Amino acid sequence: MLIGLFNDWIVVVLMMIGLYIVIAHGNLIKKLIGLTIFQTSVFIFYISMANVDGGTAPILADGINQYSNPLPHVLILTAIVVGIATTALGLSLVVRIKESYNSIEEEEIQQQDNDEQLSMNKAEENP
Amino acid sequence: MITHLPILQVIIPLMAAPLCLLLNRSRLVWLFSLLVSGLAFTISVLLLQQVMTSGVISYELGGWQAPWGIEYRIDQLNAFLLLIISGISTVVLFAAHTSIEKEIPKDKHTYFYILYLLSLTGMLGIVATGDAFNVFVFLEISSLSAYALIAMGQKRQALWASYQYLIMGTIGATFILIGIGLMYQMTGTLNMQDLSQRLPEVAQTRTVFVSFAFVIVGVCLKLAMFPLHLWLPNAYAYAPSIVTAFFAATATKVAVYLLIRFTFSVFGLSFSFTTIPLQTLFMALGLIGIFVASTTAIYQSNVKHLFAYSSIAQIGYMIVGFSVSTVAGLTATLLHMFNHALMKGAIFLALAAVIYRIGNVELKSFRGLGRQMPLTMAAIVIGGLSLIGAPLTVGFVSKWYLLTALVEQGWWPIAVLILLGSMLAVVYVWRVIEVAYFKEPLQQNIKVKEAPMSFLIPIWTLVIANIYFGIDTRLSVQVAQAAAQSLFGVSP
Amino acid sequence: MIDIVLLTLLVVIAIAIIRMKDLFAAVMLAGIYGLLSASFFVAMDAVDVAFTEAAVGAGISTLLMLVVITMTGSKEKPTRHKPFSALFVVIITGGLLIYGTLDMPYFGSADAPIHNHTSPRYIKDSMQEIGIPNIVTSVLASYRAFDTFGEVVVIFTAGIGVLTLLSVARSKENDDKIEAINDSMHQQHLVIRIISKMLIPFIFLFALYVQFHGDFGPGGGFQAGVIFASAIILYTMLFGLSTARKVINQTFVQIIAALGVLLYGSVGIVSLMNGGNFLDYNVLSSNPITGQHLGILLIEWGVGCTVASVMVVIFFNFAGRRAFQQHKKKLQDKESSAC
Amino acid sequence: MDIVITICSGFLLLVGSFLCISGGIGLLRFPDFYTRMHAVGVTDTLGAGMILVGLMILSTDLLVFAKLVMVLLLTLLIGPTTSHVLAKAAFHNGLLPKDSNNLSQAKEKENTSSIL
Amino acid sequence: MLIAATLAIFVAMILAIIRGIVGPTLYDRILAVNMFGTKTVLLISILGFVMGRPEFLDIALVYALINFISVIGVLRYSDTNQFKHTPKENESTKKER
Repeated sequence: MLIGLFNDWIVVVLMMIGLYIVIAHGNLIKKLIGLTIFQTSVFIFYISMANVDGGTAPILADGINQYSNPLPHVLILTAIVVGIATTALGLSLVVRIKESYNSIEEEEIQQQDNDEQLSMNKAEENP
Repeated sequence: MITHLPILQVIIPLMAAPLCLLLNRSRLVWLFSLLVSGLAFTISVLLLQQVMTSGVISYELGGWQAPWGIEYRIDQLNAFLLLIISGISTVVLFAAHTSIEKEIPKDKHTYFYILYLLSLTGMLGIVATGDAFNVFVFLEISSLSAYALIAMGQKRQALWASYQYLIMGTIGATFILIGIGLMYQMTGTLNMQDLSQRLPEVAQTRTVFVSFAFVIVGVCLKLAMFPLHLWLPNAYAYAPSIVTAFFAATATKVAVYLLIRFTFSVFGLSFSFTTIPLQTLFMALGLIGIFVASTTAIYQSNVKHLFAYSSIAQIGYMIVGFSVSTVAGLTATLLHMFNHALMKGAIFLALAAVIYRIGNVELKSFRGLGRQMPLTMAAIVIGGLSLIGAPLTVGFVSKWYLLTALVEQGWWPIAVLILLGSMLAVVYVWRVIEVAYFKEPLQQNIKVKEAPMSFLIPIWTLVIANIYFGIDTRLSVQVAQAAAQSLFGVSP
Repeated sequence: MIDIVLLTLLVVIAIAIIRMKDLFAAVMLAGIYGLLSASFFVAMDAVDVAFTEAAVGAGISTLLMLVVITMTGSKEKPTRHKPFSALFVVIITGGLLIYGTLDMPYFGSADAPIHNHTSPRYIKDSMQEIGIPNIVTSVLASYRAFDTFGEVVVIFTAGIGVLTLLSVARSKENDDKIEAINDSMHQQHLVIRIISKMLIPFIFLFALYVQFHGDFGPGGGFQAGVIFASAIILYTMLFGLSTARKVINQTFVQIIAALGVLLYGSVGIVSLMNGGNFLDYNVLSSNPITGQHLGILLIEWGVGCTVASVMVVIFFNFAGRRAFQQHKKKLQDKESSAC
Repeated sequence: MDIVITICSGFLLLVGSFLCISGGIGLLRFPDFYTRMHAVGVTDTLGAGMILVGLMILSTDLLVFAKLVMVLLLTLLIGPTTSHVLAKAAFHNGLLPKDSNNLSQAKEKENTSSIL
Repeated sequence: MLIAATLAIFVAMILAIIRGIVGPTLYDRILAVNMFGTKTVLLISILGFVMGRPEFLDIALVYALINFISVIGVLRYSDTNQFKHTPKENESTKKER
């Protein structure tokens, strides 16, 4: 069992490291890096389930009759594209956030939003 | 062509999106996307008719048989949702041209319509497909376009809301991906129909249990179900108002659909509700969601925020209906999806009209609007009554069905709690009405006129639908019941 | 064995990324992470995936992050909020996943259900049904062609999203300024410019090779598109954005992106017209195999066009935003010094 | 003939591996950036070349051989270029080579060795 | 012999990773990444032979290219980063040195 599932466990650890970075870090770019790690680990998980002992790459050739499962490869090709699309969009959001808040730290942004809300409420109270 | 309707439903808006980029004239693009959305609506009506008369439609993409290729599978539930999404999209799009004029810079108009169409495509694709991985792909299309659309809002908070949504949404989607992967690992298939046949064999394994958990948590993140709802209020409040109207009326419905599809069709009723204590958990979360969100809504000073929280509460009702897990309960949920789309569509469109005239939707600027924008405000009032569940509106119908479903099971206390939750809705709707009708108008708003026709027509279309389906319930109830029965495997 | 070593290295790098306060370093480690996971994919026989992951994970996304970091500053604030609740969530999720792995088929076992239900048909029959040796391409472009269509649309959506967020109206003066900087940098980058000039035509050639060779080996439209775009990106980095924009008109690139999606979709529409289902290539020609070949060729072109142009659009917009910010900053500095 | 091929490629691979490891050690143990770069720059190009030539000898297919040649050419072209640019950029940005009797050097040595 | 070479490359990779993590300057890291990239190219080439299907060398080619491009990118942007005056970056490299 140890050998048979060891890979999966490491992959789980990788995923959780990614998730941890996303949740625990306040820096917006760091969060995106964490997201990338999280997603990449899921890709690793898919690819390792496609593996067959003694198989080779799923490209037909003479004299080979054991191939790895091609379907997860296809799925992950799609998922990689989705990942880069998300990263690109997230990064462009970060650029815009930096422009308008002049910060890329979650707490500072939240702080600024709260301050704004407070000052608005105050203005409401004494017009 | 009639046999190709399921795929045309999705690819018409899909192909229209890049075409918009080639057209590149704001007005032209608007007319074009309105046309496309209308076409999608027509197709969905035809599909619903077809499904109601002749049963499930299966369409094999690429001509490959189901577990090997991707299959589109339209049953009553899908057709019903396709109808809701494309219908709301068309109505909302009608007002889009006027609304975005003030909210989005001119050079971004084309992009707005492209993203709107892509988002529509994504939702339609999620609903129409019968393949688990295809769900993920289209989920990402709709989410990515949603992030960009939300970020188009005027205030800088829109960017921050969009970023938070991006993080939460991506985590949700990745969870779904993990869940699908585990399912695939245990069964070797991605087709939902095939999955539902092969999963019971391995239902006792821990892997399937975990895959179920991951899919459900992922969907609930997208759904903004109570403890995972934090991204929603800001995303809705700061998005351009047209986008809010569209998403509030459709996006969460799609997520509810996914929840229903995965629990009922893929994992099967016996697994979802007997092996796992989903029922109690969801019932509790739904109820807490109703109370927490409604109470928070009462304390909001921004009307968009207020109704965004109200959306979370309404999701709670859907979840409660869902967790009753009887035909009646599910019928109530489906009905509420339809009805909620109508009322939230009307309310948020009316708010879009207010923004068009006044520039913001702070509660204090609503003073006296009841006299200056009578038709718009009347729409909000009727929408609000519908939210509360007053008779003669659609809200009453779905609450009624929900209550009967609960009583049928003998769950009186929950029925009482639901009624109490509706009382909270009375409070927050009343706050808006009070300010709008019983306060003197603000100095700077004294010259505000009624919203233009391009708003009033779609708003009142939805309002009239609100009342019509509140009185004549045959159509909606019949379809919802048929869908619920088909999910429970009861032949009508 | 190789896989375990690679996975362990991945864990080491991931932990290092957590602890890294310098974002530059974190991004570079993320690049290494991409390269390593791509090596892992090769070791797991997923050559196509490795190809893509190398180009995307180690190439494009690292570059984009770098550009962004130059705009946002590269220090992470040390405050780390709620590490315990995060740890809690992570441990719960991870524990659940590990619990789930206990019943999973063992790594590499050939009698796992995934190897016995759908995939045997892909492996056994794809040669007769589609007629190309690369099974991944057959599945990608024919059996599950609609997923790939979705993927193209996703990337198109991202392109449009980045455009909405970052595109700026360009001013002539702005361009001139950048050009001046450019000339001054010519001296500095002499060697690398010459080497790159030598390389770029070969990269284009290689991209075309990957595009057409996708049926027989690893590769295909997506990979080719990324390589093609990376050549343009290389050119842009060395010769400046405005020079690159002169060579490659941005509107034109956008139109190519739209056309790629349309090309893919129209292949489907044509098969509808010919009486098949959407994306059924068998009806494209009198001979099903020829039809499949034609269909796959066309859609791979569609994918390649869209991916290449969207990547270029994304990079141009990031770099353009950066130039725009610099320009604005300079104007501000000037104003303040005038005061 | 076979044995000659095996021995030749084996020898080349072995030397290449040795160079790789020594480059790695150099990267780790040398005191400052420029010396590290020296270690890496020299061994990387030569070691990679050796290994690739060793593989070329092993290859039976002409296409494989051609691709290996391409990879080799690319490494030969790219390796020195990046080293050059890197050094230039570092120097340009004010990173100075370390004096041999600098105090901080000993300190850093300690650091790296403690990690080892 | 192939196995020995693979092992050697792994060792070199590990050393490069350590340097990449330790730093201390930006350029050390770039150097480590660059070396890591070269080692990956070699690893892929050798893996092809180890697994008995050496025809997939295209991947190695792509790795070499991508490695080059990303190193250029790093240099280009780290360079202009200084040029563009971000005092933070400057300070940090100096301090660490």
